[in-house]
Amino acid sequence: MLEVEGLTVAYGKHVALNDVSLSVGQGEMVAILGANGAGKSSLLGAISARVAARAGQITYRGRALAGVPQHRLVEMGIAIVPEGRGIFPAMSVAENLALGAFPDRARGDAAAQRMEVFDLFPKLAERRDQIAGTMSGGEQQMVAIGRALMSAPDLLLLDEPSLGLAPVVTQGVFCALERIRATGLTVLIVEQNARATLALADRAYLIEAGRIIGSGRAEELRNDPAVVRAFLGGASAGTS
Amino acid sequence: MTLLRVKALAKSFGGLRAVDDVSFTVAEGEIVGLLGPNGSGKTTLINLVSGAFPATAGTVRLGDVTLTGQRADRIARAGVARTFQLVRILPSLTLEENVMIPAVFGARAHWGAAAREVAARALEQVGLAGRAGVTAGELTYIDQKRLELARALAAEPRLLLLDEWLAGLNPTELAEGIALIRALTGSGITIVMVEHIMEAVRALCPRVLVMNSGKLIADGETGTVLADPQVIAAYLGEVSDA
Amino acid sequence: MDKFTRRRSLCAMALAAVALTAQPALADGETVKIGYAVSLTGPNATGAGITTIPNYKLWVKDVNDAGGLEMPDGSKRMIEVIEYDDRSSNQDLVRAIERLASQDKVDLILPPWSTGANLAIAPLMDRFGYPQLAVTAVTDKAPEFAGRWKRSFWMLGGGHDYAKGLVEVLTAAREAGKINDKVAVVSVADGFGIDLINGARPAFEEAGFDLVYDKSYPLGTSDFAAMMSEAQNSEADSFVAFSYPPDSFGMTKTAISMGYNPAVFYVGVGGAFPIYPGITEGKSDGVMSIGGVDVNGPGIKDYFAHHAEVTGNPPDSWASAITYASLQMLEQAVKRVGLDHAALAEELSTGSFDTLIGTVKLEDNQLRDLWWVGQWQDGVFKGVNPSDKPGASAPTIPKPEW
Amino acid sequence: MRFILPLAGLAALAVMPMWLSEYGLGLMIGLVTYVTLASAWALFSGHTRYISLATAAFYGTGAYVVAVLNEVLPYPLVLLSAAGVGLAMALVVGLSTLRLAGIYFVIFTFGLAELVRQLITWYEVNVTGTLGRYIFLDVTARGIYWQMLALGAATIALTAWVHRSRLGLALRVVGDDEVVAAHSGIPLARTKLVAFALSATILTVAGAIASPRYVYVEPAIVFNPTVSFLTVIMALLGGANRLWGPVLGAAPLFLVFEYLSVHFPDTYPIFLGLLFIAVVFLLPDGVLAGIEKLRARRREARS
Amino acid sequence: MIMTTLILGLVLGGTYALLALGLTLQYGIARIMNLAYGELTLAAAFVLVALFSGLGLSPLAAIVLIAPAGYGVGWLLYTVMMRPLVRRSGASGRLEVDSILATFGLLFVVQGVLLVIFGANLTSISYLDRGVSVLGVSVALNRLIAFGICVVVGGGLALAMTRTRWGLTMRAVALTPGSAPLVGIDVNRVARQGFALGTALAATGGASIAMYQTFSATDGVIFTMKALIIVIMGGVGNVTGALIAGLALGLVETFVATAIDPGLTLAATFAIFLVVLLWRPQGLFGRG
Repeated sequence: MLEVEGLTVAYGKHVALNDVSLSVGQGEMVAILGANGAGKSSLLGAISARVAARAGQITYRGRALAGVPQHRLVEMGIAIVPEGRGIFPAMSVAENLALGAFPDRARGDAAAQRMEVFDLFPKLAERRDQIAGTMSGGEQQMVAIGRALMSAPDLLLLDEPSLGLAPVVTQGVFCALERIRATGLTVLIVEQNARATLALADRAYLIEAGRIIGSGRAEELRNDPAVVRAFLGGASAGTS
Repeated sequence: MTLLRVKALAKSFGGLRAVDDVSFTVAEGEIVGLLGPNGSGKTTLINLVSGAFPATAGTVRLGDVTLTGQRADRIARAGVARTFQLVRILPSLTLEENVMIPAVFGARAHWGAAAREVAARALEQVGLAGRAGVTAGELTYIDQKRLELARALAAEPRLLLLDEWLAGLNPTELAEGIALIRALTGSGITIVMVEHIMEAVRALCPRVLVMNSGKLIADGETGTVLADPQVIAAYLGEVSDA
Repeated sequence: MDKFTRRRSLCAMALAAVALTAQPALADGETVKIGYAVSLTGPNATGAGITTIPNYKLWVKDVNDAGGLEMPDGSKRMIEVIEYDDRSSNQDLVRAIERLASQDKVDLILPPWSTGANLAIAPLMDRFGYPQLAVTAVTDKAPEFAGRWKRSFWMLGGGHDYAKGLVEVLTAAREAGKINDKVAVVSVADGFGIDLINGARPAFEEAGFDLVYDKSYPLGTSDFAAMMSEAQNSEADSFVAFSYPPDSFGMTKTAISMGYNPAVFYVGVGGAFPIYPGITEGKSDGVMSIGGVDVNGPGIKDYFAHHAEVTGNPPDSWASAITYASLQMLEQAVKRVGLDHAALAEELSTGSFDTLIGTVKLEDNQLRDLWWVGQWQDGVFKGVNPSDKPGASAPTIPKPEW
Repeated sequence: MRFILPLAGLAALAVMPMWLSEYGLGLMIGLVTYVTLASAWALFSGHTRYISLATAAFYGTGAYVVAVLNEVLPYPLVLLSAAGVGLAMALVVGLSTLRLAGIYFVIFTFGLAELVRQLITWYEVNVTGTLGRYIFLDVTARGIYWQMLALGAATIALTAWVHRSRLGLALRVVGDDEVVAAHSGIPLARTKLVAFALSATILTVAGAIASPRYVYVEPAIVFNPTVSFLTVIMALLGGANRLWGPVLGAAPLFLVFEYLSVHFPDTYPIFLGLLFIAVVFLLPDGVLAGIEKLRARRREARS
Repeated sequence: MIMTTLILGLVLGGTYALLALGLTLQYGIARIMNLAYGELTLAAAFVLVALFSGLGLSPLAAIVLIAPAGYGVGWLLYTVMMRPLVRRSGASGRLEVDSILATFGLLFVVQGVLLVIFGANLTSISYLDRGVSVLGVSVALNRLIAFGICVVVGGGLALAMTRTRWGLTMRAVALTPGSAPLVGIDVNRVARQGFALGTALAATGGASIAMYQTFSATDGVIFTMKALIIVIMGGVGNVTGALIAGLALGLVETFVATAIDPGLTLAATFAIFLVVLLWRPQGLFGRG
């Protein structure tokens, strides 16, 4: 469904991503794991047209994404939950969700979508009139994910959904992800919480210093010491 | 001799407790790593110590001086220098001017030749000697990082706060960066460094502090702390069996 | 429509002027260069555009049509005009005058519009030696200025004169039992309004009037509903506004729409403008204002017709005629003594001139024979005070309802 | 060498009235006035990038002080009083506004000029009962020119000194990044206040020196907002953060304005506006920066 | 007395509010600080007068023509002049200063064109210039109509902003432009719409002012200043805030004029404005 080939991203002379290739198949949940500053966010940024690629190609359903502005992606079925969530903090939960249904593709059955989101996050239904910015970090994350789902996406991009959340809250977010996963939606998730993510994903790529240093099926990586090393250091050699 | 004393420090943003009851001390000349997953409150802690914003509760003392409640420029003059997570150089100034600033406006208030000399020394320390007249906006990323460090050094600080100074460097640059910081440690300067690159932490810091969700969850010898299951869990997350 | 389409007709006239001046020099060859700097843009453009500029253009056209400005030796020289925009800024104005005097070396300089502008150039004109026929300058210090700058002439009186005239009119009406002794007065907060109100207050008091409402409002005020409604509630039979054109119009419209019908309705500058009846939808009769003309005077009728024909609009009934008259004085003085500035100034100061407003002779460099109060009567703005001035009409009090 | 050229230029300017016509002198007064205003404005706004539209407020206050005091005090004391009033006003304004950033500061300073004008009007009307005031001083156009030239030269000299001083360095840091400035030990509020006060005092004195040319002073006449706008655009055109930038912006622009208003009095505002827009689009950092960029490009092309 | 102040103040405030709506949209949604706003307002006023006196068109009918024309002009201005500035500034804070300076140039251009076409004279029309008694207070009919336009347009806009999907989109861009593309909103398109709509509102405001006020080509700055004050007080981009602030300003001015001194109305306006700026720069009704 999504193919990334030879992607290189650089800010000025600083190369954040170097020749990265990966793929996400229909219905798959794929994780990108790596420490901070490894280039995970740059990868997602390049896919979601927030940062410009210096080289390489990204194709979605066989169509090159180069030059497609960010707001068109949603219409094509790619929903993004960026790092920092990107919600509308000054608006209510209901308004955030309503905005999620902005794309034409979602307009038809926004009500049904909302039922589904409320089903997934009952808390949002309870708090639908609360101003999103006054909610806790975990709840805001739910708003962000819920809003992304409102656009009836084919592919969901999640950037560090556990960022800055207390462990208990993180657990809640992953519970929700598991249920989203069960609906058969294709998901590409970038995370530093390797264990929780690997418990959920089908496949994963390890990324360090802008390069893919390993990849494999999630259940294999779960017990791979290379993963621990990628986070806590010690060696930078990877498995493949 | 204890230099930095942080006591029951807390900071809330709205309902969010970014730093929650954190206490620790750092001895003179020590180099301490400050670890934790993204969003765990490390940068907020650095901001509180350097006076970027006021603390909600608790105190920070540098030697005999209470830093909490002071303006950032006062804290700087008291001997605290820092770098920023997203590198902040002064693009329209030359390297020499960039580096001169804390020397001029810091505790020592050098001026003229003396300030230039401090700047030159700091530039040399980070390997930017001979480029004093270049405008900072033209530098490469790694050189901007060096410049920022040079600027912090030119303050001749008692306490140096490095916020992910090594982030975003390629392996060769990383090795140089580590060597640079190691060279500093001999000079008696005290360093608290927020860092994600474990390789560097292991190489540089005998002692680390680990934060998670605003709380200090570990404080001790680096090897021990990094083997602590609680720390590993904080980094890798717990397996959710929901 | 009561828009005053000056600009278009001016453009046409400017073209005509260019065509004239572009003609090969006539028999006598040399032209007379006359320069002026007035506000073509900025806040003063409105006043200058109604009173000053059309008269300058009209006069130049009249003189040139007649073959040029006549010199003492009987020869005629065409007028060549140099016009600058002072952008309603006195600093730009001062520079423009310097340019006219030292760069363009014009033979004569015509004055700008407004009291402030005339004062700003007075020292310069004095130094360069040009006579300054300050028409559109109302100041109580005119005697002092005329003494300070010997070649300056002040032709529109002072605020006290107008205030006194108005009080005279009101006193007569009160004595005839037509109005009560209460007066509501508002004044614009600038030099002009202050001069008038400062003259009016003691005069009213002396005449036994009670100022039941007396407020000033800042320049640039556009909403008068609150003020007018206060005045309406004040039980005064007389409403007096020492105001500027946009305010005069705004107050009038507000009064009409509120149905405020005081026995005396007096507004300041603008009340005598030709567009005023249009502002009131033809209900201007009975409104009093500054100035006035002797509508039956021999020159005036022709002047009004001529002005309307050439510029496309009738002149205002206060300073327009005086502006044109001052130019006639200049014309006659040149004919008598030529272009020498000292001789010209002397002649203007001492000579007597035959103009459209009658024979004019200045007293201490000031024109004192003026209309202080006028009133719209049968669609014409007539002078009513001084009541003993030849041609004075009797005021209609109370004013008919809107 | 650094000083010889400017000093020679200053000397040449100082003896110029000997050969100038009255109009030429008037033109030079206007030119030097705007050079002074733009330089003084840039002293604060150039480096800190706080766009102030309060120039007219200070300039007008200077003229007003002269109008009020010219018959009471000897001339030098009048000028001194103007400086004092300007300084006091700058301190009050600075203390209350310098924490506003960006657009809010711009709008505040614009509102300030209006407020001062309205308050003076109200005071004069209701308390002193006279609105128009007269300035009858024995100052010739030459005198005004020399005074303004001296003030302009002093402003540029002061700017040059500030550029090399701690204050200048601090201002440049503030303009680049206030956070870094604070963390490097620069007291933000005091730095900005000192520069603002210096700049405002000069603006006020400039208004005082120029005032005899008004003769008649009224708030509506002296608080002319065009002065604020012209000053800003002149300084920005030349390059507000460089010593000679304001001069290079003010001198040609002033002459262009004069030319346009003399030759195209009717369409002058349109030309002016288009010029303004062109500057914003084509020379966003000023002429000097544009020239430098061009040079750099040529150098690159050569090497 | 109190009734008079109240009613006259509300009628005056209605004009102010209508005037400010367009500016708050332009600054809030398109992020363009439009200093030429008052000149655009004036241009519409002149067009109304020309239509009325030239073609005999009723002012109310003329407004129906002028508003869409204003939209078109705004659309064009944004595309030709503002968009390049927006693109150039990118994420840096330049746009504010650039837009101030560029629209300041535009101010002169529009004013110059108005001067050339219409001259520097005072202009006004007489339309429904009679008094109507409202709760015992006499108010000019044309002002009541202008107030009615404010209520209809302002109220309609406020409702549209809070109740419709379109309004939701507009508010989303105004409040958090960075997040808008995430839900598929084309920020550039919305910004252009906002700017164009703002110009349409400026035109509507100008046209309704022309129904009862005397004006000249140099009055634009006054309109801009008043609108700016209201926008800041109401909170940038906040339609409801602008409505309330506009009405409040009208009330304050009328109150000061009747109870204190007409000489202090403008000073009071500016003083309130400065106090709001210092005390709550985000506006009385702004969030955050």
